[in-house]
Amino acid sequence: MNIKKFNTIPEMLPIKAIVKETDTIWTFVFDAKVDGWELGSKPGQFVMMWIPGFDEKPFSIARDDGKEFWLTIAKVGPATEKLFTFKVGQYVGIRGPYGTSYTFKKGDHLALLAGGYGAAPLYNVALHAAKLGCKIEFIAGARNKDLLLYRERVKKLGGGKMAGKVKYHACTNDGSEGFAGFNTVYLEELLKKDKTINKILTCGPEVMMKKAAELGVKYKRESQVSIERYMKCGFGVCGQCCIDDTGLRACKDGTIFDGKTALKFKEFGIYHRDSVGMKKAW
Amino acid sequence: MNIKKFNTIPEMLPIKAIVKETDTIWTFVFDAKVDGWELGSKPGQFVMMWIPGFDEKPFSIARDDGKEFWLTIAKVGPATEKLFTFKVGQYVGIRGPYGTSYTFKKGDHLALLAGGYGAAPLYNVALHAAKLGCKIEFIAGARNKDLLLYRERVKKLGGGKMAGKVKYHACTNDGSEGFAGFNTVYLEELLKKDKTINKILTCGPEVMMKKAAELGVKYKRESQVSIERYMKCGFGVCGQCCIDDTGLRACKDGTIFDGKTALKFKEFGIYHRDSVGMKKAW
Amino acid sequence: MTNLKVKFCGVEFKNPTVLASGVLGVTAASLKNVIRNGAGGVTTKSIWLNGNQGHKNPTMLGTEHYFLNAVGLSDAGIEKAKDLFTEYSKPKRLAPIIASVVANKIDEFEDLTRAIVELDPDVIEVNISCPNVEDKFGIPFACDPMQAAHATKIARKVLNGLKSKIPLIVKLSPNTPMIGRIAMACAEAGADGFCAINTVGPGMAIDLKTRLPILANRVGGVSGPAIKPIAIKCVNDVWKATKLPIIGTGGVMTGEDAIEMIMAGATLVGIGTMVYYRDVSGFGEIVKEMDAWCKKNGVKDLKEIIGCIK
Amino acid sequence: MTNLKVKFCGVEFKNPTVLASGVLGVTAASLKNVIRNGAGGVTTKSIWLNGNQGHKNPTMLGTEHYFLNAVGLSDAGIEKAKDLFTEYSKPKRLAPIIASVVANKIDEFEDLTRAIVELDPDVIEVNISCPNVEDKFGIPFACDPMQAAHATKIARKVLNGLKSKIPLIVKLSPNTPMIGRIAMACAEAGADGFCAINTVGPGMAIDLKTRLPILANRVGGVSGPAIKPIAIKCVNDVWKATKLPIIGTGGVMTGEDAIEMIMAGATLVGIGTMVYYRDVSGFGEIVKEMDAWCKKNGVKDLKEIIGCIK
Ligand SMILES: Cc1cc2nc3c(=O)[nH]c(=O)nc-3n(C[C@H](O)[C@H](O)[C@H](O)COP(=O)(O)OP(=O)(O)OC[C@H]3O[C@@H](n4cnc5c(N)ncnc54)[C@H](O)[C@@H]3O)c2cc1C
Ligand SMILES: Cc1cc2nc3c(=O)[nH]c(=O)nc-3n(C[C@H](O)[C@H](O)[C@H](O)COP(=O)(O)OP(=O)(O)OC[C@H]3O[C@@H](n4cnc5c(N)ncnc54)[C@H](O)[C@@H]3O)c2cc1C
Ligand SMILES: Cc1cc2nc3c(=O)[nH]c(=O)nc-3n(C[C@H](O)[C@H](O)[C@H](O)COP(=O)(O)O)c2cc1C
Ligand SMILES: Cc1cc2nc3c(=O)[nH]c(=O)nc-3n(C[C@H](O)[C@H](O)[C@H](O)COP(=O)(O)O)c2cc1C
Ligand code: FES
Ligand code: FES
Repeated sequence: MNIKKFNTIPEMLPIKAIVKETDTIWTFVFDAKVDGWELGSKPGQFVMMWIPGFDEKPFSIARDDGKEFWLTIAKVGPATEKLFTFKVGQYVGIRGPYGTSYTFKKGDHLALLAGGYGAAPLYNVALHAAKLGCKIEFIAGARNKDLLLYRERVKKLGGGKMAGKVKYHACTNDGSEGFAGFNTVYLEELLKKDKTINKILTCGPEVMMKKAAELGVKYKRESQVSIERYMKCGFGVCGQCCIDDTGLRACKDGTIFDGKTALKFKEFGIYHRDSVGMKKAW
Repeated sequence: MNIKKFNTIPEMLPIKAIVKETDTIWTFVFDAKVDGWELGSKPGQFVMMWIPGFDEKPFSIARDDGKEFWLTIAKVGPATEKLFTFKVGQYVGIRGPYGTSYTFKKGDHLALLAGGYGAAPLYNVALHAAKLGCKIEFIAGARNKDLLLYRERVKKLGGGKMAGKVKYHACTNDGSEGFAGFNTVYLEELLKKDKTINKILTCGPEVMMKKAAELGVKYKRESQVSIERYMKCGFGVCGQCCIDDTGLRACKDGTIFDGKTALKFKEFGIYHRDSVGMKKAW
Repeated sequence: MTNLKVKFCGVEFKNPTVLASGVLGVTAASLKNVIRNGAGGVTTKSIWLNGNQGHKNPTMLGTEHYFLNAVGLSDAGIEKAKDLFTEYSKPKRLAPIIASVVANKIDEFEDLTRAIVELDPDVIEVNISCPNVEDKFGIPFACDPMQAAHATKIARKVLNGLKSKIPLIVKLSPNTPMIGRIAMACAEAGADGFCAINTVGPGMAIDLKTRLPILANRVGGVSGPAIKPIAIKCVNDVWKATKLPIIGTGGVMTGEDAIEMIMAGATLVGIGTMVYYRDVSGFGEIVKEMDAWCKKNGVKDLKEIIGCIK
Repeated sequence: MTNLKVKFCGVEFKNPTVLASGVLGVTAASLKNVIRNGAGGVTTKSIWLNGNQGHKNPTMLGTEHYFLNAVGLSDAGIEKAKDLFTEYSKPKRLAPIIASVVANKIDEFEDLTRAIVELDPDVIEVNISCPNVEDKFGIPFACDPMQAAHATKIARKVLNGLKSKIPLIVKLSPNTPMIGRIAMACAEAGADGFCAINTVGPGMAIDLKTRLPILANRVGGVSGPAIKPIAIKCVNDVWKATKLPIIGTGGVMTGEDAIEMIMAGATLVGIGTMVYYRDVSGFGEIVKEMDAWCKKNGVKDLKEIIGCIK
């Protein structure tokens, strides 16, 4: 019996640095390895972050290089507002990593389709896939240029040794940078043009991911989506995050699902549930 | 953390065979290895035997060859009387092994001084020491010939390859076999005669063991004694078996102690305690 | 294959394992998934008449020894429950479903029972024993024979009035020195059986760094391996006191644990926190382990060993 | 080195670890050995006026999660206790000794307290809460505020009558939903402090082969890692209810557990079952672990953190 496996008491970590991506989106940096504890995550996994004395919420891992890990967080409500009052050096509790991960291997040509803060976990994918020498099309979508998260970091990945292998494609609704329009439209064009793209890995609004999974089917490419649901435990016990009609748990059987599997989920792209289990349309 | 180590729930074992040594002393035979459980004892250790629904008592291991283990038990009171109604195939609970063990090594010339059922655990010593090629003087004491336990088994150890290396010396109070008199008197003679005997390992009445330890000091030989006390837990928690003045536990810090150490124990050979902790003279 | 089928208050279960209330019990799809993984039956998360927000996170934590939870009985109320039962019964029920019901005023059990009967659960389980709602009712209902009996009587009356044959069971708390007496009082008040036990304690875990209790609710009920001996003892007390059928619940992690629970007096075996330690596939594995034990020990029908300890 | 010295009801302990009653507490030599291994103080096995046989074996069993015991408070009575105190005090006491006393009729506490005062213990601990003696007094004394207060009052009266300054503490049971209320009642009746908690449950473990409870007494109190969260919660309840000094006891295995207990409200930390998991040398190790934690976290004196949780 692996005892550590059964310890889900938050590991208290001081915030090492805070990087302000925008006014309302900050990246919190932590050591990935401290005395007797190591995050050891795979791309696509998430952690539960305890904001001591206040609440505890799930956040995707935006980078884990074994030394540091990052969480890129949007201020959207009470818990994140509280977190945004925290300073470097203050402690939060981290447990995890939880959930399944994106899978990719040497030789893959990946389309990473990011919407909103989905760019963060996909950056983590790009980071690890680039190390394997994968070719990467990073297709980011946002309302406007200022909301294109992780643009510079992804572009930097494409420098040096990886020159030409990691490409950043911006898509903005208002055309303020790159392609003007939905990134799914752009993705379809790319899939048509470039038959070597073999996997679509996507994270972002569910309607976008659903479209991406459908494109995967249409153009016969594998796709992987990240299904986020209201979570309490994060480790598959409470049943809060179960997906209709399969009853699979977003937190443990997901969040990363094969796109084809996800398309069979009755609620995928249609509804989710709140903290008491009531259905809510996306 | 070794989880098995913390499991002290009795292992239920069927009695494999019963060998009647005398009317009131029987040897109970068990498999030493069953599905998921193994005794794995060292000579001198003991087990707690649960007589289901009745009581649970400590008994020394008379043989453990990795396949079988034996307990040689005298019928002396309620628990042992109950046990003597058990038939082959009936289950008892065994936990252990507990306690320290006799130590000996290749090249040793051992005097094994046995009184009463002390012959049983010392037979186990002889068995293992013979495998190492030790020279062994097995000095058994009893009131009369019929009470000389393990005589034949010890003699058998001295046959074949070990011819001449394992010697059995009987001592009886009534002279019905071997030396007429206390085995400690016989031991002293032997120690005087044979300077190659380097260790005295003894088990039996405490007054006998005390004498043996004193002989060890007198003739400058190492001695090891087995101090038995009233036991409840057997694993060092309840404090029932603690020895004055050190507070060492017979069940965990012993039962096997260096003779010199034991001679410093205020109560050694003088008193012990009953089940509620009252002192009783030996 | 041993006969692992059991009848509990007249309801047949294909095997004695039942998902305990509050674990994987939010949606019908989740309950069905538990059945597909091998459980003989399921219990809903406790249902309120009008819903209840529950506590903030952290609501749960685990160590190798125990699990603490203070979910706080979050639930959306009877309308969501209707939806759940409809979905669960489509196209037909794969296994019996037990409706766990909860209220914070005893009288509320009247309307709640009435509403629940319409959903036609196979069994109704009155949860009088959640330690998370401590002062409101955790103590009074569950640890006072009078109050426990009162809650039972209200539900019984509604069922009788509606001529409903749905079995009524009461979920008991271990946090009283007289669980046997409480069970007897409930039996007299009309309980057909029991579920025992709910979580133990509650307990508290403190974060040394921030000097704060980790659970947002400060305290939470203890479940998992730590509570098995307490559950076994309570089930045996309730069995001896009433001889009514029991869903023996608390700390069951293996097939042998389940057998032990049955020997103590359980007819069904409730399993919750096991999911934390073995995942949901553990249900099917436990059933296999029970079967293997029965074969090895010559038990042909589990009925032979219910409450068999001497 | 941090200042690990603590004063408990006016008695100074060189560190806050105290051997809990019933473990390694039969003889003076054993208690001294525990002190030599690093404990700051010791508690005797519970002492009866006239002795008590206790239960047959098996009286104890352990798993990686919990320990069950039903020793049944075996003891030879006050004469043996006299011998123990004489021996323990020779040539002088190495550390404070707490006399745990027990009776099965409340009135017996009068003669017992009188007899114990003569032995001059550093603290008297009235054990009203052993679950092994269930119907006789396990339930009434320990789980009923009136009875608990009554026992306290009897001992208080004797001490006052003898003008004794020996602190009087009461050992509380966790097997009640109102430990805070019971503590308050005892405080009003004259308790100077508390020891919390005694064992949880009791629990039962069944041998599947023979279909018998393993413990000869059928049931036994639960201790060890399993009960830590319950102990932490109870200590915090007692602390909030009375603000009197507490020996926080239950499931302490490490220095961090001890710190957690202190943060919950304990002044001293009682340690029993740890001996099963770490052996008697664990006392010294725990003290070192506490010291290391204090250094790392800038705690200069343990007083700073008693009951410090928000
Ligand atoms: C697997 C996963 C990964 C996530 N990764 C990120 C990330 O990297 N960055 C980021 O900014 N956000 C992420 N989120 C969303 C994040 O958890 C919520 O934004 C946060 O919980 C909001 O809490 P609040 O109190 O600030 O806002 P609230 O006002 O409480 O909620 C705002 C919205 O956040 C969502 N939400 C709230 N609580 C939860 C919860 N317990 N579980 C899931 N969703 C919740 C709901 O959709 C809600 O409508 C992720 C969510 C999940 C499930
Ligand atoms: C380490 C150890 C090894 C032992 N090995 C053997 C052995 O190999 N063969 C053998 O026949 N006997 C052995 N004994 C003694 C054996 O435990 C007792 O004979 C047995 O417990 C008697 O129980 P009873 O109910 O039959 O008799 P009782 O009438 O209860 O007791 C008879 C005598 O046995 C001793 N005794 C009783 N209970 C205990 C106890 N719990 N712990 C220790 N001594 C007890 C006492 O001296 C008592 O006076 C050993 C004892 C110890 C401590
Ligand atoms: C996360 C969680 C939530 C629970 N919620 C409920 C609940 O809503 N209603 C209820 O009666 N019991 C609830 N319980 C108690 C369980 O049903 C069960 O009685 C208890 O956990 C002991 O069993 P176990 O050790 O198998 O988990 C909950 C337990 C857990 C772990
Ligand atoms: C073997 C054993 C014997 C005990 N005997 C007593 C006793 O005589 N009197 C008493 O007040 N508590 C007794 N206890 C309870 C302990 O003092 C302590 O309160 C309890 O075990 C919880 O602490 P722990 O987890 O550190 O053991 C006993 C506990 C054990 C394990
Ligand atoms: S969040 Fe609890 S099961 Fe997924
Ligand atoms: S028998 Fe319990 S300590 Fe030795």
